[in-house]
Amino acid sequence: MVNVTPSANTISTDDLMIVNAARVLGTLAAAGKAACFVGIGLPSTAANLARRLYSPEPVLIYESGCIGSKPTRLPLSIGDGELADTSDSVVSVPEIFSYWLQAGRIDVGFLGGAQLDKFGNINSTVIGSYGKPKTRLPGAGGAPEIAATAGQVIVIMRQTKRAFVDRCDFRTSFGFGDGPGHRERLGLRGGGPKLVITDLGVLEPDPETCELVQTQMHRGVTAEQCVENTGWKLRIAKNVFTTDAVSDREINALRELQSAT
Amino acid sequence: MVNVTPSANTISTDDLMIVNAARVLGTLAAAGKAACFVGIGLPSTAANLARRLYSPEPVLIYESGCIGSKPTRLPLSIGDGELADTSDSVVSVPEIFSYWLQAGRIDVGFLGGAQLDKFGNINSTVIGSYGKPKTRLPGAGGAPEIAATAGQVIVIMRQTKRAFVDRCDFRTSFGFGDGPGHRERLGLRGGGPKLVITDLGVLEPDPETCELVQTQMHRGVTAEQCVENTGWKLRIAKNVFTTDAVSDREINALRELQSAT
Amino acid sequence: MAEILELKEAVARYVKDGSTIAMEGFTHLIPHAAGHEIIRQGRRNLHAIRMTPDMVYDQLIGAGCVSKLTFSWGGNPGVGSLHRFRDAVENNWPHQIEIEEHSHAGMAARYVAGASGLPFGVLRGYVGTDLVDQTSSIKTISCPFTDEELTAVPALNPDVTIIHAQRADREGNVQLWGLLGVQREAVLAAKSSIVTVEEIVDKLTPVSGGVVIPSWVVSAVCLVSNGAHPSYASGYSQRDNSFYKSWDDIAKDRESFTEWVKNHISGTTDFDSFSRSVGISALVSANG
Amino acid sequence: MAEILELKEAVARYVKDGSTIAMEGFTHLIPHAAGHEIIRQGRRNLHAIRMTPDMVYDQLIGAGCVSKLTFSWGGNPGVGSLHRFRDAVENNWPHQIEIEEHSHAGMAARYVAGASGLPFGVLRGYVGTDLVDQTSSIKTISCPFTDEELTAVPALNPDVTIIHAQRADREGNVQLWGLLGVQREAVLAAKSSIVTVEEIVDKLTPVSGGVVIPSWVVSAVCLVSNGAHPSYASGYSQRDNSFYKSWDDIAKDRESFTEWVKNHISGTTDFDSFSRSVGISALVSANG
Repeated sequence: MVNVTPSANTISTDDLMIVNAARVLGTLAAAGKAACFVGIGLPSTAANLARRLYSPEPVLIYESGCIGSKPTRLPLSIGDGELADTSDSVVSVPEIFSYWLQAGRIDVGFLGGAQLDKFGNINSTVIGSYGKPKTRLPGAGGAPEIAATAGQVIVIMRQTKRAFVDRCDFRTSFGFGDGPGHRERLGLRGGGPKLVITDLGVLEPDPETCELVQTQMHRGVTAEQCVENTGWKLRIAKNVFTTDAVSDREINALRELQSAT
Repeated sequence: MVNVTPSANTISTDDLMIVNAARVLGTLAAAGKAACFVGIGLPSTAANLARRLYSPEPVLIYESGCIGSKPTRLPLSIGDGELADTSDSVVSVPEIFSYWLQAGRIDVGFLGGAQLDKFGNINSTVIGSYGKPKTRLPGAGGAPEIAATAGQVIVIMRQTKRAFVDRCDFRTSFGFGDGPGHRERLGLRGGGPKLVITDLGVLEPDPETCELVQTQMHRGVTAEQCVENTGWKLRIAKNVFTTDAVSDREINALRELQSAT
Repeated sequence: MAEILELKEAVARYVKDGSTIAMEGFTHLIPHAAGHEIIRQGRRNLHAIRMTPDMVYDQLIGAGCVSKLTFSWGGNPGVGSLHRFRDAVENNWPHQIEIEEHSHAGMAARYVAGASGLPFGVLRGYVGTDLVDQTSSIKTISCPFTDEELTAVPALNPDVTIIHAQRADREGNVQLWGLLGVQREAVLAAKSSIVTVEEIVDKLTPVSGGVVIPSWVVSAVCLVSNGAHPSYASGYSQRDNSFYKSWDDIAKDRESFTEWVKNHISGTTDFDSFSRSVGISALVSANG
Repeated sequence: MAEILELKEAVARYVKDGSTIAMEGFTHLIPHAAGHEIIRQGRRNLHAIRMTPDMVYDQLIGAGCVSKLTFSWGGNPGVGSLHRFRDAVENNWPHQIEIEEHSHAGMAARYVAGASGLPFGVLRGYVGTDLVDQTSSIKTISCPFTDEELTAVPALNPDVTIIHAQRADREGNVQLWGLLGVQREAVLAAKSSIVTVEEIVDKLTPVSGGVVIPSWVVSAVCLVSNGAHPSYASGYSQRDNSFYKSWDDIAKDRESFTEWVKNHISGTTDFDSFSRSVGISALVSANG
């Protein structure tokens, strides 16, 4: 859940992740890739922030069947009545997955999980073995087909050694699989992971190796910190960006959204 | 189309067919088999007449997506707005065929056609050869799957040598195919043709041979007349029934329905 | 996002010679005005798809726009035959047309597959019928769990789908209600789509039994009031049954049909002009 | 035709030891009252199906009613883990449960197949995931037209489906609106169905975005006002978010959970009595 800080001026790492994700959505919407399949939590906050900051605004699609939701506050759950009441169209759950996601109408899918590996595969099923799990996680939900089908996938996760692993214990959602060409061999139609937005910065897949590389760091974050908080031998991009400072407009819009909830 | 006679007391052969069909529906509804997939024309008139005559009344389902229609007048077409306005539920055309017909929820399907053969197969596609038709007919519509899936099929057709043929030029809707066991071999789930209601009487399949046999004749109709108007060597049942006279209640309800249209 | 366009421009932009085109509407909301505009622009070699090719397709076929027809029921509902359709199939007039024939259940499954991004749909259908022998677009498929044999049909993905709807807002979100037929599926299955509407409003208000097709899956929205005539738009107009009946006479012979097209389609500039030429405006406003 | 029954009687009649049961509701309209009644009646060895087994299934699992769970996402939405579900899977408490795990898209396709009378559904799904290795209910299937490989999943046809809806009429026609989830499909896929409703009215009036499930495909309708609590029924009640949060503490350990079930489920006679015991009646009428 979002860690709401009382002061508008204290910017948390969650705020940074949300603002960063909203910026990406704004850019994509401007490029005509606006249809965004949103999960509850950080993605929903980011998508709703983007709606307030950018024009054209992204089109929010929730797996509960809401298309074009314009909630006035952050939804409490993916099935919050506010989502249905403010949507262009509400359809059944089977339909949201067949006519909308599977048909390739979704430009951007947001995903999170318990583990992310260097090829952008995600585990939200079990830690440990499937038959005798150390920790049983909630499971797949809509993620496998979002990962396979969305035009691109944006992952939002906190960057820690435990979560960013060399290989996931279980592959719930397919990123680049075992590396280059694997998505193509499987005939997956979506573009796969494009960005991993973390509390330390942003990772992007290397176009050649498909391995996630740190391409952006928040102000004050060091390369060492990123490496330390990653379970595989993390590469830092040559021209690593520093995240733009969060603007007053951005943080004010975020605080307004959070206080309306 | 229904031949509306001005006087309530002149009972046409169409009236007889309609009343006969309505009686069957009333009996089926009383036995809990009330869900009736209705086409426009005689079937729709019969089903709506049954709704006015019997309690429990049949549930009318139209392929345009109307479930539980209670039209106050006879619909002009299968997509008459009156059907939608008076339905319990209106669904899409794909859904009426998948969730309702295909799922086996229809107890009774009404069919007609240009040709009917002795095994209850129906042709509504072409007279002559498919590639070079003498007469191109409208085609299948919903009929093949109604014929395959409905709990039972009631055919309404005028009995003539041209229409009641030894073998259909084209098999649009499957009755008993080539005879006993053919439906079972194909795995069809519905019961197939149960009654053929004509202007001369009623034919029913012989339980052993599946061949349609004249089991009922309207008052004043002779066995010879039935044989003459049938293109195959028609058998007349030993205990052939004479159709009950149309009651005042029946004809008045029918006239009322027709005059409201 | 859908653009609000004149029908003339939308047809010119999205319907090309050789296009695969679906115009749907199950008795209700049939896009007649758009059909006329296609004839007016003289499109040729269309692969025309429609579950119930009724009057609007009879016109397209008779006018020589169609080289292939994929369909499941071709008649004038409640009236009788489609004479131009029959003349094309029986006598190759005005030229030969190829037909790909299905049942309603199969066509619906094909649109659903198309709208769902699947290459085929599965149904219990066609078993024992002679339709199976007339097309390669009906095949069997085995259930991998029960080994049961079912029927597969290929997805329909038209180049362009055209439908008529009650209204749209200025952003191109489309709202329709009443009998919905297979229109939403046909739009979602298509590469492009044109929607003619009775009215364009500032804001769509919810309607019971209504659905909204979001602007971003529609190519063009065109204001054509009464554009479904002689079909109807629930809440806006009523079916003009006499026009359906009169079509039987008009279409019965080649000369009267050709004359009708010349006078009322080629000889008119748009749907308004068509409506005046056939004298329906008064009738419709009385019904509407 | 649906019978109007007391929930107690409907559950006794349609939910048997060993039944395959689906209770659906996608965050909205979750049939909690019915879940409680199943625990109260001590049903055992249920094969419980649900896309999102949240609190209501946590209760059933912890109370020992469930021997198999078919699902796609098991968590307390917006809160965190389902502790009873985890304890069952991780530690076999109160006993071992078998799991059959899918994705939402797959579960939805399975219900649609079930509602459609098909033995399987087809989707683009699961490809490259480890889910495929954990169940025999995910297989590949080839398109007979394009040879493309797709995924097949078997139909779901529960013995009984239970849903909550806004209202029904006295003939048992059921009306629901707002987020509709997969409830209609789950009812249509089942051999029997129970619908708890907020209200029984003389006549259903149309509601925008609403659907009606006809009486003749429903087995029993039960009046249970607020029966979705802590979920909600759009137009009748609001989500009781604090209850979802408090569940985390209650379910965290076996003792507090067992105590809660003893006090509030086994120790109450029906949903009214449950509501009084947990003190929600006041809260709900304030929200409703």
